[in-house]
Amino acid sequence: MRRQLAQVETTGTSREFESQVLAVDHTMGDAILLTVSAPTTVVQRLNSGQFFNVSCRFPGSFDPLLRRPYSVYRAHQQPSSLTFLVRPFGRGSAWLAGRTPGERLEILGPLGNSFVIPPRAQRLLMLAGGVGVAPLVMLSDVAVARGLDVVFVMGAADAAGLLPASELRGPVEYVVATDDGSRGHHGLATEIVGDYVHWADQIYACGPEPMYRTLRTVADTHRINKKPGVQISVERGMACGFGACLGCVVETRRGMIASCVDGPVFDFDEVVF
Amino acid sequence: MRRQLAQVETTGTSREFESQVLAVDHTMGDAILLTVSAPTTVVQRLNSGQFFNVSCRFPGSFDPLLRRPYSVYRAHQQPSSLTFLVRPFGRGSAWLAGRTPGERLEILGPLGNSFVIPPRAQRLLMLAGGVGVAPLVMLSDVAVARGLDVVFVMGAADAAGLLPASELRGPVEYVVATDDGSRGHHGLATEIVGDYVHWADQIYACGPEPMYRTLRTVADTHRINKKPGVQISVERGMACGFGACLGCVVETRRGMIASCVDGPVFDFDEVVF
Amino acid sequence: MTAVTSHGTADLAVDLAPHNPRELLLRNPFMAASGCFGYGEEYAGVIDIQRLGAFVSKGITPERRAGNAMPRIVETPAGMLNAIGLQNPGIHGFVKKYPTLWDSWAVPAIVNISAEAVDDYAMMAAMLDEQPGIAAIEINVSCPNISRGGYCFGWDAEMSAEVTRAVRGVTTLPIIVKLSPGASDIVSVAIAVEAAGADAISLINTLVGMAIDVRRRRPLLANETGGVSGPAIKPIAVRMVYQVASAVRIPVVGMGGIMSLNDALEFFLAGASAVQIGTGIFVDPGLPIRLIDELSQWLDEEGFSSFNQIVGLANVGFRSGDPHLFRFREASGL
Amino acid sequence: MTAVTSHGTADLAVDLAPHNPRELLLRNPFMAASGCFGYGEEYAGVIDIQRLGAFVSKGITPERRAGNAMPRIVETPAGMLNAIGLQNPGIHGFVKKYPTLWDSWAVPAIVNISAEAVDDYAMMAAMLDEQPGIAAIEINVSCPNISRGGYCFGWDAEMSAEVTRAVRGVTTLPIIVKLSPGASDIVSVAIAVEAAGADAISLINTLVGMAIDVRRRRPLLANETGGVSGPAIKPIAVRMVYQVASAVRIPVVGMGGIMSLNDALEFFLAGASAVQIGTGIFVDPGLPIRLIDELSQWLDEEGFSSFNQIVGLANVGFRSGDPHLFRFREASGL
Ligand SMILES: Cc1cc2nc3c(=O)[nH]c(=O)nc-3n(C[C@H](O)[C@H](O)[C@H](O)COP(=O)(O)OP(=O)(O)OC[C@H]3O[C@@H](n4cnc5c(N)ncnc54)[C@H](O)[C@@H]3O)c2cc1C
Ligand SMILES: Cc1cc2nc3c(=O)[nH]c(=O)nc-3n(C[C@H](O)[C@H](O)[C@H](O)COP(=O)(O)OP(=O)(O)OC[C@H]3O[C@@H](n4cnc5c(N)ncnc54)[C@H](O)[C@@H]3O)c2cc1C
Ligand SMILES: Cc1cc2nc3c(=O)[nH]c(=O)nc-3n(C[C@H](O)[C@H](O)[C@H](O)COP(=O)(O)O)c2cc1C
Ligand SMILES: Cc1cc2nc3c(=O)[nH]c(=O)nc-3n(C[C@H](O)[C@H](O)[C@H](O)COP(=O)(O)O)c2cc1C
Ligand code: FES
Ligand code: FES
Repeated sequence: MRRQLAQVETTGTSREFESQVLAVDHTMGDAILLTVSAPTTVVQRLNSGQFFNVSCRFPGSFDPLLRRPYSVYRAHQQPSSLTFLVRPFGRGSAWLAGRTPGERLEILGPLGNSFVIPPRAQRLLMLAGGVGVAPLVMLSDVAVARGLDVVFVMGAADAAGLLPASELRGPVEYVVATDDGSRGHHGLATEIVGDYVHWADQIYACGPEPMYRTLRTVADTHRINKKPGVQISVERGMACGFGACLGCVVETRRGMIASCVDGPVFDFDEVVF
Repeated sequence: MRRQLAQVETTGTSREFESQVLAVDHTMGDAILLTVSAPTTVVQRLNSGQFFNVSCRFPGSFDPLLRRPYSVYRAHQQPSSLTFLVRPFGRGSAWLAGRTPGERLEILGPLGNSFVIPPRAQRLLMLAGGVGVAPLVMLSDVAVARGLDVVFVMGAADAAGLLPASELRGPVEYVVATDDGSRGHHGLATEIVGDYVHWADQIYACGPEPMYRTLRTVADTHRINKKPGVQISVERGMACGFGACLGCVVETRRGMIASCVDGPVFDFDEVVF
Repeated sequence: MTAVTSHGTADLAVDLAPHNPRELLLRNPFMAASGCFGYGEEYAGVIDIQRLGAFVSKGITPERRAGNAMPRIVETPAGMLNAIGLQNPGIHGFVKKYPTLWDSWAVPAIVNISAEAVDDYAMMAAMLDEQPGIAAIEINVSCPNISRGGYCFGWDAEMSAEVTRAVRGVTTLPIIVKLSPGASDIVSVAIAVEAAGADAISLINTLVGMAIDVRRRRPLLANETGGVSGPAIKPIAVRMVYQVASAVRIPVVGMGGIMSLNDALEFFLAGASAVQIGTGIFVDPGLPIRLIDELSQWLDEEGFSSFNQIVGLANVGFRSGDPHLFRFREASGL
Repeated sequence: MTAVTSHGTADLAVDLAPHNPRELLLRNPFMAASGCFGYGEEYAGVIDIQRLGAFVSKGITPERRAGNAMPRIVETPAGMLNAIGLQNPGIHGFVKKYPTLWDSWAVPAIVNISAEAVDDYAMMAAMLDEQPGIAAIEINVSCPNISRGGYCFGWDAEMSAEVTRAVRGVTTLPIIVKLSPGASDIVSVAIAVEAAGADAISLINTLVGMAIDVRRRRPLLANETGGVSGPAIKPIAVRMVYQVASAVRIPVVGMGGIMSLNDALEFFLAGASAVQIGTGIFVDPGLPIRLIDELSQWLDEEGFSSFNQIVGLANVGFRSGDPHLFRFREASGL
């Protein structure tokens, strides 16, 4: 498993492959787990936080035109494959969520940088908002395999939108919040995350933009000497995936940075919201 | 069965319906027989030669944009359904040929006029070129049910491209020709049709434009006093299907005529090629 | 005529000629576009055409035209190319049949006119002025001006204004001038036709395009070029509507690729007081009627009591009459 | 540099500056388009960029630019809108890094320049003239001319010619002028820049478009408007290439929505001596390289010994230098 944490190489290893749908499983709400075949070279050098650009149309159609980025939810060695968590939302994801085993998909990746577990970090806090849970599941797997302690906080609109606890592997403390109070804390996940900030060596978050804005307040309130560090995965509309079009930039203290190569994972303190 | 020959009403009865794929069967070459559900009102007033405009894309995609016209190959009362013969050719038909039972389709129709069997006609000659066989199969069914004599001549590139004889119902004389000689006459169907011209009271043809041009020579050679009459089904790219856009016109002695309402069936002698 | 909304409570009515005593009152802002709806009768048995806000006829010309050779249409990515060649009975053939037919209909019928000389536009407008059953004239300026070597009327502000003035001079019917997207500076054309007496502006007509048949090594259309319509041109259409709506004070009718309520709302929020649907009817004949109900429901849900409240909501300069600010921003920053 | 074709026997080489002693010899007619390929290095680890006919850099401006606020891209039907805002290091930052890097590459590198004043274009061209590793300059005239109230250079024949003349005056590098599809009369612009010293013409740049966020009731792009690219604009691009290629005698480089060999062939048969691929690279990074092999195979199958033989095959007036016949046909008959 250690291999999954090797230093990320981005464009040099990225490539396109034709993949086959292996399984479609229903999970949280209307989202599905889509498992697709992938070359072993791709699966072996993958890091948590990376993503793939998936064509969401049938051959011969050019609408929708652009590929959609999906974070890796889990990677498997036998058979060599990847699982994505896809929530049918607009037309691309709805098409993708409608695929059935045996169908072919065009996939490009892995793309982007990845979450980093600092050498001395032992206690990892993860904060997931909705479908943003995907890359944190892979990260949690890696952390557990390394023997690290994980607290996994997830928020969703209602109980159906929460990741089932059975999907998290190993000894992970799973804490949930729902907007309607149908399970766990009645309210936002950011309201309970403060309880763990002092405990954690490192925080990881993936969710919608409003969640990050609230997290900023939480972080400012709870962090005294800028520790623990926070790594977030940012979602931007993308075109190329290789830093060429500059359509996916994130405003940071260092300027406008392409989130497809120097993201999607950013140091929270660097990002200007 | 007589009801299928009622006088055609075009736009007044045409309508859009959502249909479900009931069966996909493999037939001649790579073409498939696609059976889809249809309202009983649609099936009951249908005439041979009429067609339906089928959406060939998934919801949310606008490419390919235009519906594709497909002639009815067979209509069924139990369950109320239609069968189309679809040859995967470009992107629309390839998409349609890839559907599986249970999927939904958007269908508009019935559209167009239909083949007419003159009151005193007893001997019908049908000439099919490739996938143009579709409407003639329905016409042949009708003729056989009426107790008329049918000679069915079909041409294709090779034996695999021929309609299997088992697909023709009742006492029909089935004569075939293949370009490569792999079955029947070695050459074009138009080369053998001359043998039956004097026998026939009425000729029906459906096939590609070059077939019609050859048929013109055959007709000119064999017909002495402009009998038997020839009805042909003409294929034109279409947009509206209701005579509104004038994109599908056929040049006739009477001027430019919309083939979606005053066709696709034309009197052969009227058409200017 | 009073406004009738079949579902919902919001008022959908809109007047497209508020400065014209003959007014052009639509029950709802959904119209069928010229060339895509024949003369109305083609769809009479298919949908309830009387529920439409209005419909626009196929383009009528001074003389009857047989149209272009085939093929006349080719599909393009998310769109289509057409080169029908204005097949129509000519103004004399037209007036024999349609004004009387339309006079018995509830839906306002608008005649689209095309010509290659200013006098011909005026001649047709004068004839239409006397006819029953005609609610307005839509002037198609996307035609070559014979006296100017075939340069398109619609590309030039002054030439477009000249046609408008000539038509205004012979009829009191509401006049909609339909702009050509081939104009580099669409805003100047809009301002010029407003000044020349247009009651409303509609846009966009098709963009000139072409497709090549690689196998036969020649253009796919018999006419070589054709007009591109459909979803492919929607972003261009929305942009032009946004620009024009902030530069003129008369109503703007938007069109180009409308396939859903969301598409129509893009045009309304950009500043269109009504929309026309063309290619969308080919693909989905029930669309315009369905959109009436969907808009009504949307307005209720969003808390608007009248359709007019949403016109231009996304357009910061809506009817400001200052075209220059926007024109500058548009050209920069791409 | 000699022509190398990796598969097949047909000669794919093409010279885009036949009248310039410095020539612009491409091994094959497939180029990567400006703004869609960064500075080449972004794709260096993804595809074998050295096999490309050439690539064009992101647009460089006189000063460094941070670009527009986000969002900068929106998908549209069969296309996309972009408003990147020319984020680039400026000509001074540019020359520090790329000329030396590119000098070690086999693939010809072309610099795309954008400015809002004629002098700025000339200033950048003069700086580039002295640099190693630069095969040609592509002038992007789809920019607002500050001294003309922001009216786009590329919409006007004389303004486009002025920029071309200024650049021609300061460099012997091959010059490609990239036309704006916003020009009503694209043929006049092409003729004017040819006369002003352009070695080649490329077209089309993006069409100005817009999309509205209905929920938030404002334009989707932070910049409000953006440029439409991708398959949606292909028919417009093919038409303009066809027209321009019959009106000028210098090579024409076509682009707009190329996603397959068939698309590229449409442009070649219409009269393009080379094509650029932009949005197609986003969707399918391997596309331009694959097309080299596919073209080679197609030429063999169709019995052509050289790529040049197919250029303009579907264009009856190819390089006839008579633009007027065509312009008239285009405007009529729609
Ligand atoms: C790094 C990354 C990882 C992601 N991981 C996941 C995941 O694991 N699971 C998941 O379900 N989703 C994930 N997404 C989101 C996913 O890529 C799609 O955006 C989402 O599925 C909606 O796509 P759609 O086609 O259904 O929606 P659409 O209807 O295409 O778009 C819905 C809205 O999204 C925006 N949008 C979409 N694409 C673009 C674009 N190219 N440019 C600008 N705006 C755009 C637009 O505002 C649009 O209105 C991820 C996104 C990124 C950037
Ligand atoms: C009345 C009628 C009945 C038909 N019945 C059958 C049938 O029973 N079985 C069957 O397989 N096919 C039938 N067709 C043909 C069918 O409609 C499609 O054209 C065919 O399946 C190819 O579509 P595609 O999307 O695969 O090809 P595309 O890739 O879309 O088109 C292939 C070529 O067809 C032409 N074309 C297609 N659509 C248009 C259009 N709207 N306007 C102009 N040109 C166009 C173009 O030249 C294009 O290059 C019928 C056509 C008509 C008019
Ligand atoms: C087949 C066809 C014929 C058309 N004929 C005319 C016409 O005669 N006069 C006119 O002003 N516009 C004509 N148009 C343009 C449409 O009215 C409309 O402006 C254009 O198609 C854009 O709208 P859409 O994308 O909804 O189709 C025609 C369009 C099509 C597709
Ligand atoms: C994201 C993006 C950025 C672009 N930037 C530039 C640019 O800086 N300079 C320029 O001349 N064209 C630019 N273009 C236009 C392209 O070079 C090309 O002309 C256009 O996209 C049409 O080709 P396509 O459909 O293959 O993309 C850009 C296009 C895109 C999509
Ligand atoms: S998606 Fe093109 S730079 Fe990131
Ligand atoms: S398809 Fe429109 S008139 Fe026939």
